Amino acid sequence: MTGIVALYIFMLAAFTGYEVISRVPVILHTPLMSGSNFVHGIVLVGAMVALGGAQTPLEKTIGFIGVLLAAGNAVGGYVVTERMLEMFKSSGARRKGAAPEKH
Amino acid sequence: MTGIVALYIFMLAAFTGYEVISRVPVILHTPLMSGSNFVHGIVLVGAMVALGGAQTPLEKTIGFIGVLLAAGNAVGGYVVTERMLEMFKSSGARRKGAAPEKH
Amino acid sequence: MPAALSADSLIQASYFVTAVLFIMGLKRMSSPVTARSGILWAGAGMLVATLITFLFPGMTNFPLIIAAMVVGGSLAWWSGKRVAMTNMPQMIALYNGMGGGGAAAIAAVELYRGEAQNYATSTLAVVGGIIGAVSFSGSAIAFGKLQGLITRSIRFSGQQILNLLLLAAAAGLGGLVAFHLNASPAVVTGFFVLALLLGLTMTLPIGGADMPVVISLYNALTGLAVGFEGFVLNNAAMIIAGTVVGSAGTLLTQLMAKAMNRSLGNVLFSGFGDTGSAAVGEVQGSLKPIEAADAGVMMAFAQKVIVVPGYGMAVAQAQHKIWELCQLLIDRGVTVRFAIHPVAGRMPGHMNVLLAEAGVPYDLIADLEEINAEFETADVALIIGANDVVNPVARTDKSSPIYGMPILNADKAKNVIVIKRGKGAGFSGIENGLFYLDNTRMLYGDAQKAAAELIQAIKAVD
Amino acid sequence: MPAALSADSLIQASYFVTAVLFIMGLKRMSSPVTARSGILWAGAGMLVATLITFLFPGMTNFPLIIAAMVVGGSLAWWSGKRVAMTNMPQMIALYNGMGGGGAAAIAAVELYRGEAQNYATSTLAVVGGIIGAVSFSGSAIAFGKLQGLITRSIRFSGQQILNLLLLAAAAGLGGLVAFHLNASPAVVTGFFVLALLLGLTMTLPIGGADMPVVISLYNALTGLAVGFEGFVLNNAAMIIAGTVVGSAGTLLTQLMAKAMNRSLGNVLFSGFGDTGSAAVGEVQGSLKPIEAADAGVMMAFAQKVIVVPGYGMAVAQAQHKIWELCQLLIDRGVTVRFAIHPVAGRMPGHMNVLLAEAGVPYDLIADLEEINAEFETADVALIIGANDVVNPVARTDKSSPIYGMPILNADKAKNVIVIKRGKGAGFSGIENGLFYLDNTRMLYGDAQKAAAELIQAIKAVD
Ligand SMILES: NC(=O)c1ccc[n+]([C@@H]2O[C@H](COP(=O)([O-])OP(=O)(O)OC[C@H]3O[C@@H](n4cnc5c(N)ncnc54)[C@H](OP(=O)(O)O)[C@@H]3O)[C@@H](O)[C@H]2O)c1
Ligand SMILES: NC(=O)c1ccc[n+]([C@@H]2O[C@H](COP(=O)([O-])OP(=O)(O)OC[C@H]3O[C@@H](n4cnc5c(N)ncnc54)[C@H](OP(=O)(O)O)[C@@H]3O)[C@@H](O)[C@H]2O)c1
Repeated sequence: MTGIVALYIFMLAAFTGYEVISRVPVILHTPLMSGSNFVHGIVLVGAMVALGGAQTPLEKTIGFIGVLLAAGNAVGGYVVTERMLEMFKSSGARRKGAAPEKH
Repeated sequence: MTGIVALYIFMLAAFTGYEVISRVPVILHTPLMSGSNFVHGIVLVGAMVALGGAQTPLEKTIGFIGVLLAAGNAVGGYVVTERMLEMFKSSGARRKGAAPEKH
Repeated sequence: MPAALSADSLIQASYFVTAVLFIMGLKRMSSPVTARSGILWAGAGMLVATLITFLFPGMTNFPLIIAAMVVGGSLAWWSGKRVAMTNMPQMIALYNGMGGGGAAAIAAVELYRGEAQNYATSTLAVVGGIIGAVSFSGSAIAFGKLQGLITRSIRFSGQQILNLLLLAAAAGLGGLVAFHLNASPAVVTGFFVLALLLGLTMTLPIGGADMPVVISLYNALTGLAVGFEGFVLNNAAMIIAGTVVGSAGTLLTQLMAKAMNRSLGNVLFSGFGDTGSAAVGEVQGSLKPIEAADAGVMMAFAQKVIVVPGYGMAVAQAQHKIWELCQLLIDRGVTVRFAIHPVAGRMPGHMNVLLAEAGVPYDLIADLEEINAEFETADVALIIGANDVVNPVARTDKSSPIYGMPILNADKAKNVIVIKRGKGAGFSGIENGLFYLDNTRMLYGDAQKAAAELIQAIKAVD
Repeated sequence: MPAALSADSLIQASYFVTAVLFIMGLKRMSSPVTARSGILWAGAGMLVATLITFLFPGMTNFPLIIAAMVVGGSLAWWSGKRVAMTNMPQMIALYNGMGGGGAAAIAAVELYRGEAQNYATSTLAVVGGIIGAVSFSGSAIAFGKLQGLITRSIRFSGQQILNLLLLAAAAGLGGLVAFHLNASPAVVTGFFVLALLLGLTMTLPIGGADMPVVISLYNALTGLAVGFEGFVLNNAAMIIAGTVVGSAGTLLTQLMAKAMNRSLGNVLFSGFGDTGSAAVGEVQGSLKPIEAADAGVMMAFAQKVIVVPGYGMAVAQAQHKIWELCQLLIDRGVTVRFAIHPVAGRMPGHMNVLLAEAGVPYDLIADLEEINAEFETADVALIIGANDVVNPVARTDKSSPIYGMPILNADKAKNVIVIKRGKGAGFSGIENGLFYLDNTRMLYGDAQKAAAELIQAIKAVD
């Protein structure tokens, strides 16, 4: 990937992230923080590749720690986000059903 | 640019465009249509490059038409968008000043 | 060649800046308060990109380039400055079509030249070319229809089949070119001719009332074509700007269709919105005229007046007089509000633009959802050159071409005063039962003149 | 090697799908109605990417990889399932820190290996490494503080200077590595040690009340670090996901700081929000207790009751009882509304989550701006374990640590009933003048118990 193309991808991804989050209601701040926390758990694939290519014991040790931490990020982030949003599901459904007159 | 990178750029640019426009009020539909019409006037730079590299009379003719049309797109798009938004400027300012209690 | 290299990085960096400015500009354009500055940002981006492109390595034909830019640019400048607000939609269509033509021209140069490209680029060139050409000829038809140059919607059975055949034939020739099977000039020419034809036959059957939606669609298509040609030329500014517009325009098209209560498929393939063929409904009752003096008294002693402006106000340029009239009423203690239908007039936001121009404050202006419940509490609904947007038939008659469109409930007001010149129908060409109701009075005349008379009448009350 | 090639395209395609799923998932998570499905989409993306990565060409050490995944994953699963809702923020901090550590580990492997990379990649590895390491140690401190493991905020003059020095030293070593001047293991180790230290010293002085904002900031930083390491590994899924989170997280951090009426700089550098050092204000007057029976009668005959829940309701898990109480009142014809302060409790949206759990309908819940004008018309404001969010000192006393935070105007209600266990202060540790007002009565007790007593009292009225 050439430098300028990398820059374009960076710029566009940044705009996308910014726009996706803009105008989010306060009540969703914590679940959304946790959800985006889960998303950067994708670092797991990088850590897998790093450990998968590790040769010296040092590299293997660091790689092992990396995969362990990254897996914790991904799994933990998913579990807590899911638990929090589970509660909003019911309230969201209720909102739709019970109070359609609210704008 | 490799195919997959091109795909990423396409995907991210599409998300960005979509998100930027979502939730736009009806009153801005026409100026926004005209504004995005102006933005694709960037085809002018492509037409310039095409004509700039044209060799045969046929290529030159098509290139000439291309630059002419593209310049019309860019300039015309700018002028009409600017004229329309000029009117919103005043109403936007008035909105801010005169009716701050409106949410 | 360090000079060429550094020119190249300069160009790349400038295109990057342009892409950012475009996105920021569009972002600002989608909010009323920052909209004006948005076009300035985008304009700055365009300027940067255009100037820097002259430095492109290996460019020749500078006189030709500059001549074409001057001719195209100054014609567009001149027409863009002159066009009346009411004619904006067709002007946008025209400029948009030019952009599509530009994209098609790029594709044509690449394809006629026929240098060895890989399959991906030649396919992108072909796809961008067909989209650009369709947008070009289609936008020309849209312009012709809205400008009144083409008054009839040509329609015959098998129309869709013809379109499909044309599309298939164009795609076939395009495939030959894209996969380097036969890229002779004859095939390339045939490909573009078919694509241009397709744009014509697709657009001709669509009625004028749907044109803004169609224009928006072609706008998105041109964006897409520009993006594809950007990939062909490896030009990042074109890729980003084109794709962003392609996607933003698609969403905008959907939003516009929704505001008219139509689906996009319905707009493209149903042939609704045609001024020619719509049925003129039968209405019972009679039109009851009123004098300006009486109408003025009625409003002067009202508690609440709701003003419903429509296309007629726009053509009469009556917005200033109307606002003068409303100010008189407000000074007398009357509550005045403006009810704006999303598709009143001939372009989305049309009425808002005109009222803003006249200086009506924002907080007096309400949109359909806000105001519809309020009509019951209004003593007078003053309809100024509006017709379809207050036609109750949209609520009841399934066979009516405007059935299902949300309308302003002016018929719920205690009294209705309608300003129009005579018995002219609205855009959809159908009769309006509202004008025949017991509590409706017709104030005949040009909207501007009628407003002036009303002003006199109200001043005479004191 | 067509096999490797096709594995590569499969991986690329899967990463593309993952990136799209992540973006769509985040999009869905930002609206209450679709939020739940959002995490499922994102989860599907993660699953696809993880599984496909096992096919990466040249991978070895599979047992190690799987062991690390099982250990890290199951610990996180277990802790994530067990953690109480009130402890969510620190748990998020912990997982986030782990992600930062993962990014730093990738950087470490690359840098220790020291294979010839170009300057751009090694610079990105270094920058991602420092950000990841800061996020790792900083998040650990944030966890410790919120979990109550670290109770004091260590603060001394020159703190900012120390941070700057650490940053400069880390950047210096990083520069040596990035520009291939000296990439010996010793330098790399020094670089990471300094970066980890910087995370500690940056986070230690920040008070617990500001921790949610800080956690959100580190969340954004981890995203950025992941994006940078993605460039190093040329891994598109990491680039996109990391950058999207980096930018979304930055915006979210700003929004959260705004909801607490703070600027980000203020949060990071001012040392506000520290439970230890906040001044305890002097307040005139006395606390007037009330019996549950009397309070119940007062509410039963009220026209309108506004309930203000706070952190105390959360720890007592009293939301179900409170809703039972409110239903009794509603049955008696009392108008009941819930007033939710944006930072009531210990995380944004805390009260909404709990009330939703208890089944309170959305239309009874109002946020600060909606409800503040209504307190004047309320007969009773029932404060349940809330303190800082109703402290009038925020309006008046410039020296107060919560000065300027918008508060709920409970003091404007005709009567105020406060449920709390005793004289305990709120999060900011300051006295609350509201409790000493003439029309305020204190109902002492655990929120759950007090609510049960009120229920009995109201039932006894009939
Ligand atoms: N906004 C958009 O985006 C858009 C775009 C395209 C089409 N449309 C369509 O346009 C229509 C808009 O509805 P509308 O109610 O605003 O307008 P309309 O239905 O077109 O009716 C306009 C009325 O104004 C009267 N009029 C014309 N010139 C006048 C003048 N100088 N002074 C006074 N009255 C005058 C005409 O009657 P007389 O001839 O008797 O005076 C006519 O009945 C809808 O059908 C909509 O779907 C909207
Ligand atoms: N929401 C966020 O994102 C967030 C994050 C971090 C910090 N904060 C900060 O936290 C504070 C939130 O304000 P708040 O009004 O919700 O809470 P608060 O100011 O922390 O006050 C909680 C009150 O509840 C009482 N309480 C504790 N346990 C109780 C129980 N079991 N039953 C009954 N009462 C009990 C305590 O008094 P007793 O001990 O006398 O019972 C205490 O005064 C703000 O300062 C905010 O800035 C918010």
